Order: sequence, then C-alpha cells, then structure tokens
Amino acid sequence: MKQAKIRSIIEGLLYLTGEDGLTIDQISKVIPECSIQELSNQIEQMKMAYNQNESSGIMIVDMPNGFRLTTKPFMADYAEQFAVIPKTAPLSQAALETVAIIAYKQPVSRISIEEIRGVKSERALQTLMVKGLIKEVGRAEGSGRAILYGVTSLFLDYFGLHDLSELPPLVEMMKNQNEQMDAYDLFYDHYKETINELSE
Amino acid sequence: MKQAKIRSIIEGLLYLTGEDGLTIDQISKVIPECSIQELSNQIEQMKMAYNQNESSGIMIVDMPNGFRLTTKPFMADYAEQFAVIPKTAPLSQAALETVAIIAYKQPVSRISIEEIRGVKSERALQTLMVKGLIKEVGRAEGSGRAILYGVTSLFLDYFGLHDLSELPPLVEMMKNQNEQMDAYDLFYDHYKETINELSE
Amino acid sequence: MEYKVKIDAFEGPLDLLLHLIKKLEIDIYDIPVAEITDQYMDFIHQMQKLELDIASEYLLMAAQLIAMKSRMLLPKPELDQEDSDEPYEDPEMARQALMQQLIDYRQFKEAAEALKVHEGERMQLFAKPPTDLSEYENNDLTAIPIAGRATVHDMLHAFQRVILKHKLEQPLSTKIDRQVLPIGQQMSNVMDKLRKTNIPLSFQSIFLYTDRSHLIVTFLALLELMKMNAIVCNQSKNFDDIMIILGEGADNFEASEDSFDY
Repeated sequence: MKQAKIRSIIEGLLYLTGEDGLTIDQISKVIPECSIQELSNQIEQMKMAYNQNESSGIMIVDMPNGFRLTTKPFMADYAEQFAVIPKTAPLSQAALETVAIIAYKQPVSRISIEEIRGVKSERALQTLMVKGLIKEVGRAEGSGRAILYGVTSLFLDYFGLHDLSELPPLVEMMKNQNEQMDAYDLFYDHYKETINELSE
Repeated sequence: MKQAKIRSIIEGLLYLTGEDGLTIDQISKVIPECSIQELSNQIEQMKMAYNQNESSGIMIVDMPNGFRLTTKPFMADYAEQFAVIPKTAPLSQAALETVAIIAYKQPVSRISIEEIRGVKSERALQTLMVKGLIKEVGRAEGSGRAILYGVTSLFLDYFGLHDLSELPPLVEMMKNQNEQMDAYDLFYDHYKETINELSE
Repeated sequence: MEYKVKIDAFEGPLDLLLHLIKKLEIDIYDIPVAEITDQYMDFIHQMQKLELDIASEYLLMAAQLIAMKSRMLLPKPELDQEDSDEPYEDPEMARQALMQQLIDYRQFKEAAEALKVHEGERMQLFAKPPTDLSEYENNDLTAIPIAGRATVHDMLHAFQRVILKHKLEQPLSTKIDRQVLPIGQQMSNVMDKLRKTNIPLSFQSIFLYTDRSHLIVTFLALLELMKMNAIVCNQSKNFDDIMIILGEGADNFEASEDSFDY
C-alpha cells in the first residue's frame, strides 16, 4: 500500500474517533498489510508534518496506548469562544499532591498518604475517585485491610502522559542515588509492572 | 493576519465542530479582521488542498450557510472495518453507571436515574436499549406516565450472572465505605489522644 | 504586618514549615529546632489572634515542635537510667525524623507542581466528540468474547463513583463559605458570555461550578435577566436543553456589581 494511502486512512480514522483516539492495534486491524513498526513510523512522520504545517490547526498527540487528534495549543482561545467545550476546573493543590503521591508510591493506602502530607486527605481522594484518576487496586495485609490506591489510565490521559515512565523523577531520589539504588530498582520494577497492567 | 494562520484557525474549528459544522458567520466572529469574502476564498482553497492531498483522509463539504469536515468517500469501507472491531471496553462509564442504577433500583424512570447521576442520561439509556441490556418494564403512575426501565436476561448473561440475586448486595458497598470512615475515625482519635498526652 | 499569608494558603503544617524554612533561608538538612519552633508558634498565635480556626494538624505539629525544643534543652540522661520506666526519646532522632518528613513531603509537592504544568498544557488541547459509527457497529453483545466484556466489578465501581460524587456534592458541614458572588456580577458574566459568543448557549454551559451558592446566584442572575428581557430562554420540547439567547432588552443592560446585593 502506498504511503500516502496509509496516512490518509490513519487521518480519516483519527478524525472519526476524535477524543476517543485510536490504538495502534486498531489501526493495524484496519490496515493488516502494514507492520506495527511501519504504522508507528508513519504516525511519527504525520506528527511532524502537522507540527510543521503552519496552515494546520490540528496535531496528533500521544495518549495511553494510542493517539488522538487535537487542536494545537494556540487554538485554545478560539475554541473557548465557541463554548462547545465544557470548561473543567483544574485540580486543587490537595488533589494534585495526593495524586502525585499515589502515582509514585502505588499501591498506597490513605494513611500512608496522610502521613506524607501531614493532613487529612479523604476529600482529595474522593475527588480523584470521582474524576476517575485513581482506583482501588487492592487491600493491605493485616487487620485493617486498608484500601490501596493506584492511578488509572485516565490519570495518564489527564496529565498528557504516554506512560508512567514520563513522570518527572523525584528530586530526592536522584540526590541519594547510591544509597537508595536498591530501593529505586524495586521501585522501578514496580513501575514497569504497573505500566504493563495499564496497557493490558 | 497571515493566510496560514487563518487557515489553521478554520481547520481547528472545523475539526472541533465535527459533524455539526460551522457557518461562515461563526468563523467571521472568531476572525473579525477578515472579510466574509476573504474567508470564503480561503475555505475554497482549503477544499481544493484537501482534495488534492492524497495523504489526507478528510475533506470539507458544504452545508446550508456553512461547512463541515468529513472523511473522504473512500474511507467508508475503513470506517466500517474499524466499527466492527470488538472494543475492549464496550460499555462507556456513563452506560455502566446507568445500568448499575437500573439493576439495583428497577423499575426506575429516566428522571430518577438522572437525579442519582446528576447528569442527563438519555444517550446512555439509548445505548443500553440498542444493546439489549435494558428494556421498558412499565409506566409510572401519575400524569407523566414516565417509562420505567429494568434489566434483561441478556444483562445477566453479559455479566455472567444466573439471576439478579447474584448481584453483590449494595449494603456491602456501603459497609466498605463505612469501614473506610471507621478507619479514619480511629486514626483521628489517635491524633487527639496524642494531643492530649502532649498537653498534659 | 509580618505575616500576610493566611493559613488557608498552606496545605498543612508541613507546607507551613517548608514556607518558613524557605523564608528564613534555613538549610533543610540542618534545621535549628529552637528558631523554627519560635517562628511556627508565632504564626499560629497570629492566626489565633485573628480568631481563625486552626486545624488540629497544625496544633499537633506545634506540640511536637515544643516537645522537641524542650527536650533539647535537657541534658542527656546517664546510661544506667536507660531501663527506667520513661524511655528516653532522643530529640536528635526526632529532628532527623522531621527533616526526613519535610524532605519527603517537599519532593511530592514539587512533583505536584510538575503535574500542574502538565495539566495546564493538556487543558489547552481539545478534541471533537467521536463520530457515531453505530450504523456499522455490531450491537450483538454476545459476540463480544467474555474477556472483552465489562464485569460486575466494573459496574459496581461505576456505581460507587456515582455515590461518591453525590457525597462530594453535599456541602461540607465544617466549612462556611463566606465568599459572596454578587448577583449583579454574575449577570454581567452571563451577558458578556452571550455577547462574546453571539450564539445560543445551553443552560448547562452557564453553570460552570457545582457548589451550591454559585448555582443559586447564577440561577437568580438568569431570572433577573429574563425579567429585564435582556435574555430569552427557549426549550423546544420537554427535557431538551434550555437555550439562552440575547433578548430585546440586552442593549439596555448595564449592571454593576452591587445592583442586586441581596
């Protein structure tokens, strides 16, 4: 299949699926004659083409396991004038801190979160649950069987991250690297597991 | 304003409004510095550009007083192929919430569902009806004679239940929430004790 | 006045301590307990003078700091006293623990800042709703392999979220929001929005926030505007979205913030 044809199909599908986006698997089911590798290459090149094209108001962005078409950032002002977009309030500082702790330490209980933050965090947890950014991922061992929380794939989407490895590294972790290397490795292995889970 | 900029804004807005499309008046409100004539010219040129661009799967079509973006005719086959791919999450969050409320509260009217969810639920109900997970089970007493909904045997089949009694009782869920509260209260009491201890 | 910052500006005692450490240019790895305790207590007293309700977490931290400071003034006990009833708590250990706690908290605070940037960037990007492909879709649910189906757990989870959302929307009993949104101002907001977009706006799109006072003020503002004929509301059939457009009296509308101060 010609390169132009492949791109036109991908663009058409991206347009149709809008905010839902597409996974590379879905594209590959529609264009079975192309390898995943080739499809990925085409998408990367399309990304660049949109970005470089000053006459274009749209672009391709990563989302967990896939891609979607969005307007370019400069479009935000024009888009808002249309009032077609329900404006969502950004997360509070409390919710941001709480979700950051969950993202880095998952699975983690509410009490651990509260120990780190030094304040009650129940309301922040509820907000994050309702927004679908976190979920219960299990129960702690022991008598309390406390609920353990983890982030969802919507978390990645909400913050525009492709996967958890794109989270900025924690500063302190870097500083005491030697001391904490073992802990870090464990931590990283755990990361990878979570990433695998999310991509399932 | 540069021609490229004008085109990019138009493309962005056309993308956002999708099937609804845009009137030339609406575009002109967003780009007031351009005459209607100039905007029409730009759009005509954009139309040609999309048509000539073999790498593009979308095009601009006319509608009364305006324009909208759509996929090119050749995309119909691919759209169909895409649509029949079994989706991993065949029920949206909205549909899941709605069917859960119906399962536990049936027979229940749309208005009751909307009161519980706090949002309009017409679309979710339609989806569930089309998929055969819910059905009309009667009409409410009173003036409105609102349609009452219940779940179908396909619902049981889909969720792998033999009958409705296998649904986890709601009390359980509430209890979990209370447990969470209790754990919290314990934690808080512990705090207070510490304060008392320290201030003694 | 030394402390212009309100206690609301902080996420808790750790956040307040980090603020003081930064302001006093103290090395977080070598915190002078006496100094930080005095500064912290100063702050708390200022707040108490202003009769602000100080959360228990702040008082607990105050107690811990004072305990640490006073222990540091005492001489270290002799070795043979170690197995006495009162176990000796080394204030240096407590200081190290507090330092670690602050460092841990600070790095998550920084991570939260980074996430905030990501959030802001993401909020600039918009996508269209997906096109309805149901005409092509296979609506036969039984054709979906069991592994691909939603589970009872998914459904319960969805339900739980509904309940949580309900709970979250109940007003907090402990917090009284004294921030008043004047009706006149909200009327102006609505009119500005209508004039700027110049297309009919849905009733829903006017209500940006779900807290009760905001909803009520916005609703009253809409009623006032209707009475003035500055806006017209239409609903084509039952349960449809109510659409709002500018009315004939729109040109005469000039509200100031205090025009409806009730």
